[in-house]
Amino acid sequence: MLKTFPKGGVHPPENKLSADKPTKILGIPEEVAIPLQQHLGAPNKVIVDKKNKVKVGQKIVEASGFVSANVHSSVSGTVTKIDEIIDASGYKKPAVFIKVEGDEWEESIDRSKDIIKDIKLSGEEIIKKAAEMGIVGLGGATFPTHVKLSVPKGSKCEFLIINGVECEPYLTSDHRLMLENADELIIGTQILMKALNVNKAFIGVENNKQDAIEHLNNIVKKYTNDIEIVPLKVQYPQGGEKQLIKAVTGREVPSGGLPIHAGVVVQNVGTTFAVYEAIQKNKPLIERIATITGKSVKEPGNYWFRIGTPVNMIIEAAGGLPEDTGKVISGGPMMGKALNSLDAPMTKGTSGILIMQIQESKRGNIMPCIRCTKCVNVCPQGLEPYLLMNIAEKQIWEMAEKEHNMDCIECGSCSFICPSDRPLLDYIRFGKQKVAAMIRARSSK
Amino acid sequence: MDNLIISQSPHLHAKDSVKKLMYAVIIALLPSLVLSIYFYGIGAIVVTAFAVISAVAFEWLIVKYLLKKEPSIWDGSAIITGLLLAFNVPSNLPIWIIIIGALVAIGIGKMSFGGLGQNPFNPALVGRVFLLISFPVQMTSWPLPIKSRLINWHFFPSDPKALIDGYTGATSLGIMKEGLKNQEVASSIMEKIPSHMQMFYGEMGGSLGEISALLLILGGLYMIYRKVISWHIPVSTIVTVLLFSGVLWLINPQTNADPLFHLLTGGLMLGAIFMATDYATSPMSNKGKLIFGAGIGILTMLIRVWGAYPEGVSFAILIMNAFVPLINKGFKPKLFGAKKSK
Amino acid sequence: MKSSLLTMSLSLLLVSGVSSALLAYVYSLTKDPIAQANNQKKIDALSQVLPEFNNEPIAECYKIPSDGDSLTCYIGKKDDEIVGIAIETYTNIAFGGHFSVIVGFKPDGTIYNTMILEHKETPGLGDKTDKEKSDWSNQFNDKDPNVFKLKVKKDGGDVDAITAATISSRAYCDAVSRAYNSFIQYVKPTLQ
Amino acid sequence: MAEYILIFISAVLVNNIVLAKFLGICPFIGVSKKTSTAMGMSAAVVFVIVLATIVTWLLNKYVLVKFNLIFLQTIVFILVIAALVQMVEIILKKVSPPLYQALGIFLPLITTNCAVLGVAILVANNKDYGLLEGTVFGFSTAVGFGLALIIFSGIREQLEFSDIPKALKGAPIALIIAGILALAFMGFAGLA
Amino acid sequence: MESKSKFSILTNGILKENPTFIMILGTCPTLGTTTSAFNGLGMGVATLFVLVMSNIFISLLKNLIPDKVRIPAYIVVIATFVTIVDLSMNAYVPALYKTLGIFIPLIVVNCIVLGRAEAFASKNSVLDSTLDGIGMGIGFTLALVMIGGIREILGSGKIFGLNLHLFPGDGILVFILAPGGFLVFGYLMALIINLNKKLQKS
Amino acid sequence: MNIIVLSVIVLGVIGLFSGLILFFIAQKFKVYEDPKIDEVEAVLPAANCGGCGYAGCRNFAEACVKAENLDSLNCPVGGNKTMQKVAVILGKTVEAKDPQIAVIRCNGTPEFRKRTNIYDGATTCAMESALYGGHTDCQYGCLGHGDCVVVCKFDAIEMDPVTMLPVVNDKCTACGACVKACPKNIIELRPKGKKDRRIFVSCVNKDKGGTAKKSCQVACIGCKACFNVCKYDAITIDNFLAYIDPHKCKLCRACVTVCPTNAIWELNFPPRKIKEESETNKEAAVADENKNKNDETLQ
Amino acid sequence: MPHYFITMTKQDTIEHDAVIKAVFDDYYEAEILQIASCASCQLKKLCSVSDMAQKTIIVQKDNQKNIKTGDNVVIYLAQSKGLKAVFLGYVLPLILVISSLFITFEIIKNELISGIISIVILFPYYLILYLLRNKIENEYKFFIK
Ligand SMILES: Cc1cc2nc3c(=O)[nH]c(=O)nc-3n(C[C@H](O)[C@H](O)[C@H](O)COP(=O)(O)O)c2cc1C
Ligand SMILES: Cc1cc2nc3c(=O)[nH]c(=O)nc-3n(C[C@H](O)[C@H](O)[C@H](O)COP(=O)(O)O)c2cc1C
Ligand SMILES: Cc1cc2nc3c(=O)[nH]c(=O)nc-3n(C[C@H](O)[C@H](O)[C@H](O)COP(=O)(O)O)c2cc1C
Ligand SMILES: Cc1cc2nc3c(=O)[nH]c(=O)nc-3n(C[C@H](O)[C@H](O)[C@H](O)CO)c2cc1C
Ligand code: SF4
Ligand code: SF4
Ligand code: SF4
Ligand code: SF4
Ligand code: FES
Repeated sequence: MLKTFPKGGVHPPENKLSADKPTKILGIPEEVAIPLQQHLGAPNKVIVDKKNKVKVGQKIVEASGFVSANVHSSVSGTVTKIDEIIDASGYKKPAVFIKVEGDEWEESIDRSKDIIKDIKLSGEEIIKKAAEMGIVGLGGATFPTHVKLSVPKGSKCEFLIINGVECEPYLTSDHRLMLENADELIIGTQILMKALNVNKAFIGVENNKQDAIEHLNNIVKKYTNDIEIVPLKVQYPQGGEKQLIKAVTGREVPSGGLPIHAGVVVQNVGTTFAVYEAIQKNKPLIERIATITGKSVKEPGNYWFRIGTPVNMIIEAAGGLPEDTGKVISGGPMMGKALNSLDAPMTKGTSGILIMQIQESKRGNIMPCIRCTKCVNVCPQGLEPYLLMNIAEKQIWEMAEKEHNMDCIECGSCSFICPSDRPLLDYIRFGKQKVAAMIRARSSK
Repeated sequence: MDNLIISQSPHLHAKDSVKKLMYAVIIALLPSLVLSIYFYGIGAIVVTAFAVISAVAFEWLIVKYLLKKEPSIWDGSAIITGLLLAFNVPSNLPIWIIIIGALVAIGIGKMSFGGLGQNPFNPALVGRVFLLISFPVQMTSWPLPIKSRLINWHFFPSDPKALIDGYTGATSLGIMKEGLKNQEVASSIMEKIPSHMQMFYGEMGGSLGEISALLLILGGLYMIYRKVISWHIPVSTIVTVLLFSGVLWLINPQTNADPLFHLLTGGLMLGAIFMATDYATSPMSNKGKLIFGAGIGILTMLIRVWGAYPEGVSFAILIMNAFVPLINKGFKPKLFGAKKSK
Repeated sequence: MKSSLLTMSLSLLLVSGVSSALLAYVYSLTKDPIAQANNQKKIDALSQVLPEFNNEPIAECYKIPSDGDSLTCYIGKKDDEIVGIAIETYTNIAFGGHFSVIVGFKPDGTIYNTMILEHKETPGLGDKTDKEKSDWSNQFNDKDPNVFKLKVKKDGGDVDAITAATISSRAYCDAVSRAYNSFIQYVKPTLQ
Repeated sequence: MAEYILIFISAVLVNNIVLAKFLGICPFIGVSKKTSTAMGMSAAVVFVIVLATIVTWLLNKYVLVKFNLIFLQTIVFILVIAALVQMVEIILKKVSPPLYQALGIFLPLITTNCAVLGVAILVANNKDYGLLEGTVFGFSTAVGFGLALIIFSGIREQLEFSDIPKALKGAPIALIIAGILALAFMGFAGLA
Repeated sequence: MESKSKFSILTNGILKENPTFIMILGTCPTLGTTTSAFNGLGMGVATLFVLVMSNIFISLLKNLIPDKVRIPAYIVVIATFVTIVDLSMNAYVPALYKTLGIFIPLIVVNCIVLGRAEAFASKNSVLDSTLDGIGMGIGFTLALVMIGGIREILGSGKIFGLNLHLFPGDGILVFILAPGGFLVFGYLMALIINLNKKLQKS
Repeated sequence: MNIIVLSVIVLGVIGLFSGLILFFIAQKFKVYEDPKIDEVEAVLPAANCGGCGYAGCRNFAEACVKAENLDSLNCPVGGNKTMQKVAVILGKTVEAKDPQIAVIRCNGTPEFRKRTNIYDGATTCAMESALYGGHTDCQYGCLGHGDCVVVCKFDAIEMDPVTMLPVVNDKCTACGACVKACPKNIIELRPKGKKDRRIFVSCVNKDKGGTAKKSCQVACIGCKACFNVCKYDAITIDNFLAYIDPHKCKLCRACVTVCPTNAIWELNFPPRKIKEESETNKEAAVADENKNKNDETLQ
Repeated sequence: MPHYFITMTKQDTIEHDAVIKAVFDDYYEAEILQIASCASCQLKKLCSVSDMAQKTIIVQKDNQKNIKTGDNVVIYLAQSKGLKAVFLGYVLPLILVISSLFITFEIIKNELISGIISIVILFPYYLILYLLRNKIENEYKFFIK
């Protein structure tokens, strides 16, 4: 029996169309728009001005607090303006616009392909450097990595889990990374272990990536015995960190708590790779892999792209926007955000661009809840989504809180499964916003 | 493509729909219907047809003219209600009674609460119990199963007695209850009623859809396979009845029917598999479902053994329906990461 | 009016005093009619189940034993000759548990008439045992329980049960035979 | 003992005060949608009904019947019950103000209409009931009331989220649910 | 309080503030005594009598009774009339008395009676109070007769004992049993509330 | 013993006893409820809408009775008339407040504000706005699902099926429910104005002029034309958005015509006379004239 | 702010709507609002014979909230406490009454006396409650939600 989490979950069709497409490098656009804020946390301040010249890797936006991350220029050229652009959030957000001129890198960055195995820095230095290099979680939430690595007093981290699950249908960027950069990944893991001061790490990989599991197993042997590759049952949302922790270690993150409360830190493989490059190669987080995929996409593939590249570009690289496009999604089909503008810049959090056909992307008519309990059964968090939606419709927020709506991880399993096509998660999110506001108001009183 | 579609995640959707689920239930019910036509003849067809047609028609009329909304009757739920109502009545029920039943089931049992999924009580059972109490004579004279007989069915029986003599008789449960009340010994009563095997495949008198445990179980397995229902409610109901009657039987096999008899007779299988599992009126968590099933089992046996009615499944389910909100409150699914109870 | 303890007590006393006096008065007015009304039903019943009589059976009633319990027995006389004996009997096996029946016997032991006094049977079903609802109970008339078996046909007797109300029918038979047993044992001998 | 169990089953399930006897319907319909409150109220009702039953039974037998004043039953009972309930309140308040406060939110006394007086009269006038049977009956009836109340509060809580037709919202749907519940409870017929 | 015409006082209770359907008072007798139109009528009239008499007397006594013992005094007055009804019905209409059973003494706690005493009779003239009592009583009676009538027709195919031969058998039994009472009352109430709303709008 | 005497004694004793208990308790527990509360409640509209800031009309009545003066209390539904009645009952004075009405500050009909994508989610404004800026390029504009319509207890807002914008009618009581409901903060309560006449900027777009104009042809682009033309300092411009202070505005209508995007609305004014002859030229002329005058006065 | 920052304090409570009647130095006095159907009833003040008392409740002061007289608030009590109150207030005395009735009747076989005893037994019960009042005092505190 493969390991998995105990309750709930769904199995949407995997459609990993680009799994066997080696990563390519996407060209550099003429102009990039680098949003000031590409992480979960406090807002940032810009440290460049209009008309300034910048190099690749130069810091252009500075973190304004601990839970915040630096942003570096991904191209070289001239800052044209600091203006608003619609990003994946669907709202206009401030961004630094840079006109590309050449490809001139900061000298400190080691651009060679050599693999550097020695970890020279101490744990604290690693964390500091990760912060400096603007590393944030690439698994989705873009939470500043240095914060996660700074284990708060009173808690102890016992395990590191590297999240190579990639349970989202369609997406393959983590898969390709594990195949193509396994060495760096293992070293990155060791770096993280050092930073966290743990001596056991797991790399969780879903069983549909047999090649990656084998490859990693082979590579890891060369380095250490402290890193274990854990094959996991194919079950969405295996990659959700609470589920992953439960599946790998059997521990449960307490309701309302953080992974660290279970003695675990989870990092995505992309993050781990970025940490490797930051620590060993001095390279800030300026590029990452994204999958461009979709049933009608001519050439699905995986591309390294520079942060700030407009979505249009990667679509062009894959053969252009198909005729029957209904939705363009940043991320996977289960958790990604539908884009309302193809000019939106791709950011640190963009793990893929999914182009869905019209008929695939239209939602069904909302029918009344028939109380079939399917949503209850698939909720990995043990919630009652039908009830949370009802409560949100009636706007009884106290009750929503009592029914633990804040525990929802927004995996979307419930909306996926509902035979009545109820927009459960839409309402639950709405409720979460309201309850969060309520709780905030309460605690600030 | 100028205008992108925007909506919140998830952007994928499972292929299930209410319609598909409902039609799966209908498919699961069909074998029993066929068998009942075989044993009860044209009456079974007529009663079923009228039940289904009038249930659907009433739903359409009520939605259109009373609630003034767009009717969406083809979700199939009204068809199930009609079918199950028909399954719960004798096959010789006069048309006008079955039409009243459908009106009550749909009008009172379902639409008064806002329609699909909102009703706290099982509509078909509301209709059935309403009829049972209103027309006890017609509702308790069951035709005997006669292989491939055809026309035995009266449109407007002027004299209800005509229904009883000759080709109608009491159900096995009725005979058993009557007999035990008259201090007869269970084993000797068993001789007057169909054998366990006959009961299992369905050659016995009773409501038109309840007779064949075999086909009902098959239907249930099909629904479990199609993930229409989960096993919890049927299994816990059946196991509870088995335990309850088993204990009684072990205490005194002379004054109590054997457990298998209780399983195979009456509407137990139909109720446990098709009616207790009705989504709208059963609990949401698996724990709750087990308790719900156990409650149905216990109440059924209480009524069968000590009550006035020979059969209690309908009542038991309706009563447990009333407890569902409380069960839902008391037995929630386990919250991920819930603190260990102190 | 201003409230003080005095006015309050006074007015309360006054109100209750007046009303109780009024009630007592009304009570004394209605006392007899009520008693009569309560008897009336029985008198009506007696005149139904007994041949014509001209005594006052209620005044002359007495108790006879029956299985550790007792039944009330009324003697109907016409010009001092016993024309019939009514026995108020009951059953506990009815659908609604208990009901009471009055059975009138001719001195020779044949049933003259029967009538249900009080019952809790289901309207439309068991209540057909009631004379007002159906003439089902007339089948007992002029039957001699010695030959006419007081059991429903299903149980091997001679009584036609009410459709789908065998329980009530059986209970009725039970009540009647209870009366008959006591009649044979305790009343009949005294008639000779 | 068996006798008391029968009374209990009969009063709770078979002849449920609300669903079969039609008493105490106002509070039943108007009751809170919160199950926890319904539970508290039920406890209050049980207590009040038992007290009232005992007191009125004693008064009835040792004053009213003794002095042949049955006709004062209604008036005496209502006054005594009202006073009694208030007395419990006031004693509680004096004895333990915080407890009194905590109970305050269960609004016990709103339920003292029909049900309490009805049970008192039923018990007092039932010739078969002694004090003990009467008390058990009162207790069981109140438990039946509580059961109905709690079931009902649950259903109403759930119905908050249903899309009840506008015309039926409020009291009408409550009555309809009560009707279906009564239908379901008819299944208990014959249990006791 | 605005002064109202005598006519409006009288008609107030019949629809606009119908005690049964609009104010939802006295539900127990409404359900318990309406197995037939005649029983409903009987109960209605009994209540009407108590209402009118207690309204008259309380209106008369309103200046005599100290405010603080008002409620107990009213109860005594009302209970007196209830007992009078009880006794007289027992004496003169014993059959009806038997079917109405416990609901006669329970008129005492019927909110309509005490409610009108407190809300209307204790503040208004004797004439107005009488009219109010009559109006409310008629409203209550009409409601009971309606419910009773419907239940009788549906339940036994009769109205006031007259067989209408609607059904091949006896009728839809449920309606003369407890569940039918709830159902008829529920649906009828919905109907009347809506009618009332429409009337008030127009 | 005579039954009458007996019953008088028994009932007298019991009646007195229980009556006194009841009295005693009534006295102990009696909460004094000012009868004025009832009176006040009677004159209130009984809408229980909460527009006054209290849970219901009765709570408001209680507050009125308790309050020392009525200045801070207002029932928007009943308006001055009702408050006057309340004041009379309570023997207090109340100052007349300007009656208010809700106005919709969005002008962007589909004709002027092109849809740029198709929203396929739960049809409430609150939820669409939680997802993204909106189905047009204007992030500020009305989403048109009518959250405001739903919350209005007075049927005072309807959704215009053509413009897809809500329209407020004169049933509006200024209860403010819609203001709270609108996630885009489009609705504002403004004084009703003399003869029901009002002038306001029907736009809340804070984008720069160009961006605003691109996303919606009738957006306020912050061009200051109105600011310049207003003689009464009623107009302020912040974040490229003009706002007309209703208390300073004298309803001269000067600004309306100068607005290049027609973002300023005038309601319930008689039609302009000049307009009938020829349109834009004259209007422009008038505007110019005004502008000139304004310049002069400024200098 | 993401929700991780928010500490959750959840507890099952019994809640009730109330209006603040008065504010004192260290507590409020709140009046319970009658349940919905009663609150809207015109006859609520006289509805049932005995139910005239409005309940006034002492609520713990919460200095962080700015609460004034006339505010509508939700007050709450921990559910376990509420059920305990029900137990002390109704269930325990009920058990006492019924058991003393049965026991005394078993012993003396006299309905009048055992009936009276069963009622009278409440007085010592309440006396005990009275003696324990300080213990009970601290448990039943209402808070503002
Ligand atoms: C439903 C759900 C599914 C997720 N799936 C994945 C996944 O497949 N792969 C992944 O790396 N992170 C996934 N995540 C994010 C992880 O929970 C977690 O945030 C991440 O692994 C932390 O690493 P990071 O900080 O390096 O991004 C998922 C999160 C949720 C809520
Ligand atoms: C205030 C705060 C503190 C956090 N502290 C830790 C931490 O100490 N250890 C940790 O592993 N993750 C920590 N996280 C990160 C989250 O648990 C989570 O990994 C991150 O938000 C990404 O989640 P996702 O990608 O699953 O959605 C913290 C997050 C926040 C908001
Ligand atoms: C609502 C209802 C009420 C019933 N009431 C009675 C009754 O009063 N008396 C009776 O004998 N049977 C009554 N029965 C019928 C019995 O349950 C049972 O069917 C019958 O006694 C035995 O059937 P049989 O007479 O056809 O042999 C009632 C049935 C129902 C459904
Ligand atoms: C598994 C299953 C069982 C059902 N059982 C019933 C039933 O017993 N009675 C009924 O009226 N409808 C039944 N339905 C149909 C439908 O759910 C029912 O009409 C709803 O109660 C209407 O809200 C069933 C549907 C499903 C999927
Ligand atoms: S409620 Fe939240 S956690 Fe549960 S299935 Fe739905 S989205 Fe996932
Ligand atoms: S899956 Fe959909 S229909 Fe089923 S219970 Fe959940 S919300 Fe209701
Ligand atoms: S339009 Fe707005 S302010 Fe006016 S009444 Fe409606 S909700 Fe209240
Ligand atoms: S005004 Fe606001 S609430 Fe009303 S429809 Fe527009 S966006 Fe929605
Ligand atoms: S009449 Fe209101 S409770 Fe009975």
